[in-house]
Amino acid sequence: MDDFYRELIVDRYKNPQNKGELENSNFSYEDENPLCGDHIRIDLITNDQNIITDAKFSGHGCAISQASADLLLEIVIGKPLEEVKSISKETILELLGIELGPVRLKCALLSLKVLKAGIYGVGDLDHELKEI
Amino acid sequence: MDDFYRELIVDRYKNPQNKGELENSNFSYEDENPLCGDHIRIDLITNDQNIITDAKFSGHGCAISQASADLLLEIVIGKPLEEVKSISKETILELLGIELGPVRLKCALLSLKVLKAGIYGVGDLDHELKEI
Amino acid sequence: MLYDLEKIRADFPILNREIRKGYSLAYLDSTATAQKPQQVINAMNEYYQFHNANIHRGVHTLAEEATAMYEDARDKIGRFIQAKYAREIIFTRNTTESINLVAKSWGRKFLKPGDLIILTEMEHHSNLVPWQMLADENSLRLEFVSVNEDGVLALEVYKKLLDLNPKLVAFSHMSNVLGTINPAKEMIIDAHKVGAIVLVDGAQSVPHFAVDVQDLDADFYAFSAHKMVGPTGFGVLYGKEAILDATPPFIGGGDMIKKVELHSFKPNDLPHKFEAGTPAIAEAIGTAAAVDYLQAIGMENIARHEHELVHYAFNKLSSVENLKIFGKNNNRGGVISFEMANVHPHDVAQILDSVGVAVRAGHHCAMPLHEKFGIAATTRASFYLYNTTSEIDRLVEGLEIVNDIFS
Amino acid sequence: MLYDLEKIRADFPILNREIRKGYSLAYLDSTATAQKPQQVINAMNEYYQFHNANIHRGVHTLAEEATAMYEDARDKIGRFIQAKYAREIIFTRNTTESINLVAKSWGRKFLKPGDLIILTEMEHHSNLVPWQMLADENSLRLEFVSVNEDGVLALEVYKKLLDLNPKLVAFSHMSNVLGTINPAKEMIIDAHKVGAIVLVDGAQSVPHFAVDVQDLDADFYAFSAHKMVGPTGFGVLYGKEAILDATPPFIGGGDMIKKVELHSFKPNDLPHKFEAGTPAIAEAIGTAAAVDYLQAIGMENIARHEHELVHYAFNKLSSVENLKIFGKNNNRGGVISFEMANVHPHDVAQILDSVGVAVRAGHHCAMPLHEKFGIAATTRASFYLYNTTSEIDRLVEGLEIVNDIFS
Ligand SMILES: Cc1ncc(COP(=O)(O)O)c(C=O)c1O
Ligand SMILES: Cc1ncc(COP(=O)(O)O)c(C=O)c1O
Repeated sequence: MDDFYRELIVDRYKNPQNKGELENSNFSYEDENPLCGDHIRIDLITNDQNIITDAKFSGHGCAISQASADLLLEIVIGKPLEEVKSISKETILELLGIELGPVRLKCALLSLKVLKAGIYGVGDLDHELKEI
Repeated sequence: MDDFYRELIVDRYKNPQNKGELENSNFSYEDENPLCGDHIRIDLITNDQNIITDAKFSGHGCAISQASADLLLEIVIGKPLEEVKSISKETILELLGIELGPVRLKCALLSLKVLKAGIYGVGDLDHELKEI
Repeated sequence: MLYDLEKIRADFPILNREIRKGYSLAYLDSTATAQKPQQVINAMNEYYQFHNANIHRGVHTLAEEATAMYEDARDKIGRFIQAKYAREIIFTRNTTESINLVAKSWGRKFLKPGDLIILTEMEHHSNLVPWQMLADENSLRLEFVSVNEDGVLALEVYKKLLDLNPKLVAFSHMSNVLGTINPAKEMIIDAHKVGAIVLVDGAQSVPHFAVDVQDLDADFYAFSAHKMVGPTGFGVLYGKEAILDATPPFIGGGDMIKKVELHSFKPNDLPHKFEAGTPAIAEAIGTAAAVDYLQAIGMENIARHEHELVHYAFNKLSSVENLKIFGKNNNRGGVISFEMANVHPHDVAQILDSVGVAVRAGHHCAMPLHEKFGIAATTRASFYLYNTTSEIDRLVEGLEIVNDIFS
Repeated sequence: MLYDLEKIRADFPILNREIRKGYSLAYLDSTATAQKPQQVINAMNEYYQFHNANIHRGVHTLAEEATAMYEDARDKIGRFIQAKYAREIIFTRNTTESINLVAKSWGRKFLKPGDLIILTEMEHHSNLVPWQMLADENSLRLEFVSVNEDGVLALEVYKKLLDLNPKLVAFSHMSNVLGTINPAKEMIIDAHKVGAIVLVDGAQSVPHFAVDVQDLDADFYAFSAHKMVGPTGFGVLYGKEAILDATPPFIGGGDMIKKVELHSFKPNDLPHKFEAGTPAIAEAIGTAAAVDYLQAIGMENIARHEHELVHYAFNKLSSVENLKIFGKNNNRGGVISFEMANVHPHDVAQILDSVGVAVRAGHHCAMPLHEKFGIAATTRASFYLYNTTSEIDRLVEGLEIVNDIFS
């Protein structure tokens, strides 16, 4: 079989490093993938300078969606909120190290969608992804 | 060209023998072909024994619908009302002496439909024609 | 051997495809959509290449031919489900539109505030959402026949609900998740006793076993061509003539009218009353070819073949660790949904795909059923006339790999 | 030469057909439906033979491929009419369903008793009946822009009607009877000044000249694939994002939902919110191939070719006795409707058919327009990218035969 289930993904799925909930979060967003019912919530803590000091995700989903949430939070912690804008589809795919078709892409991007929708308002990511 | 426009049809269209209206008709029915807006009305006079003693058609339509109305009335005059039931699609096609596809068939059968619907009630002919 | 499986498989070009390097396609997703034999594809090509024209309103040769082909398709499809009249067969886009047509034209006219609709917990969203929309609009009540642990309808609950005098009962003939074949005929007899109209969602039945709408005495029956080796974009609504006659039109426009003035129109006769605009002509012709194809094999043979496959699969799957099947009842079609402990169905499906096995993962448009069983998604393998036992062996091998990766 | 006409004609298998003994097909009925090039047929065959699967909900290779093909089609079709976002493109069965979708979801929500809709006297039934149904249901008023003797809209009447503050203006970009191309951009500017929403029926425009919905600033734009060398069973509704977002769903069922519980559902995002059930997947792919085909020739070239044909035809037809053309205006597409004194259009069409010339006869789904001109039916010849001047010569020869037979 191909290397679809890279060790990294299965590993992150089984042993996520940023899974959980944050009691005293400043922001908390959630959404689901209507195709499979997968659900992700992200809690964020930011400081005075709008820098993300902690982040956790919760919910349920496939290895791809869970691993990409885990990897995404790893790179946003320590960054200013503003910089989340520059995280793209490609960033996530690089983190995962695999190629994905349009259906699985939705799994991989669910956490990014939740994060951006929460910070910038619903719909923004959709625009970026689907604009002609 | 083929013999589609048999002389009979063009002749009956130009010089119909049963076109007109009957003032003192016992029955008068009308309907239209929704596909082309053609309209036919048939007036009938019957006697005590329910025999059709006179019949006329009016309205507008193509050569096929006008000629078949004209030919149809020719064969019903002098017949008992009951016998109209036995007039079929095939009778009309024989009168016309041509073959027709499903669209033109509607033109050819409009007068028969009007006649039967008037005598036996709407829908009856439809059943006969389209039953599986 | 019920029929020559290898000969049948040769009719389906896609089954020869090397879908993943070194792996041919094992297509176990026919419940979502069936593959198409070359005969069906050819019928549509022939229409486009030699007879294409708009129908009903033309008198030229092509228009006459296309009209005859389209209406012959209606006859053939009507006969296939044993309808009494061709005009009881309404062409739609899919099962979903068929059901919506009933909800939005018959339902909006005949269902009044407070009226009750009975559905079941195993319905596909297509036989759920239209009634929710209608209930919302007309203040109707919805009640649901529950599903037992073994995936079978609780008929005693159904009988109790009937005592509440429903105006409409709507249920699927066969579940697309559990594979359960519901006792439609008995359920319809009971519903008619209390005066309810019955709509049957036949999306999973018409493709897989012989259906006789007159014997069932269904008032409405809905199905899709794409699940019965026919084209996409084509569905059917069967309705009893008297009921369809009393139902107002749905979509308005060309062809569904007898006469139009600026401020009013007079609807056309059945079936045209419900078919506005240029219809799916090639698709009607393709569906007629699909009916020919299925009938040449024989619906009884297809049903038996699937029955054999599903039992073979049950047997084989019982040896796979961490696997739990939903709805292990016996009166079923060729559909098996299952869970693998600690592995998400998407991951199961993806790993199976990497060895060429196509299955579906998700809620299969039956969220409430999954909710009821406390799971978000399942993996589903489904069988059709072209599937083989060796494809089921490959499924099982793939599931062993899943266990390896996630253990 | 705008393009190599013989090469183009070779793409359309049907044009080689001997339709009547000794006569090849002269297809002058593209306004009813266009013929299909082999490229479009092949695109659908390829989908069925190698990629067929249900979309959006599957993770196996075929499902991923089919989903990508389907959504790429949306992109391509969106770009073809210059939509801003792919999600503003809703797939339907045909123009008729597109218009009904607007009437039954946007219209039912936003139009209140007493509200005014402006239509025109030249509308196709598809842009008439849906509004009549809605007017009836929601007690709306309908007013009509009249058509002048030369087949052109009376714009001074339109301006007066706008003073009455309509909520919606709906008109066809090009008439399927008169060939008139309406000044859509100016009409939309005027309508927007009084705050009306504008729907354009583009069934005859999108196939025949370049359409830019953003430049037009249309709020809704509807068209059919089968008239633009694409498959049957496929139509498009363009709508501005903000308006579509505010519009409630139409058909309910699978795929148009985000979440379903037994008693309620949450609709999906655009465009899926409006596409319930398994869509016309092969047809979307075929339509994308049709767009490729048209764009390779160039919409400007197609428009100019038709312009040349229609002027050639005008010239030739002026020599035919007893013939009267409707709407001899200049800003027109390749459609000519006419009357032959004392001969019914059905008979004209039938005699033309006997020499292989396919034209349409009837009211062309525009009864009120015919009523206005005091005739039940006309004969219509229409031209598309594959037609030739020699086909027009054959039309004229056929009309001479008509005169002979009925003189
Ligand atoms: C102007 C116009 N509008 C609407 C339609 C309806 O198109 P369809 O039958 O594809 O829905 C047509 C085609 O007949 C048309 O010419
Ligand atoms: C039981 C059942 N009902 C309805 C549907 C909907 O069919 P379609 O998507 O063709 O409208 C399906 C198929 O997904 C089904 O399995």
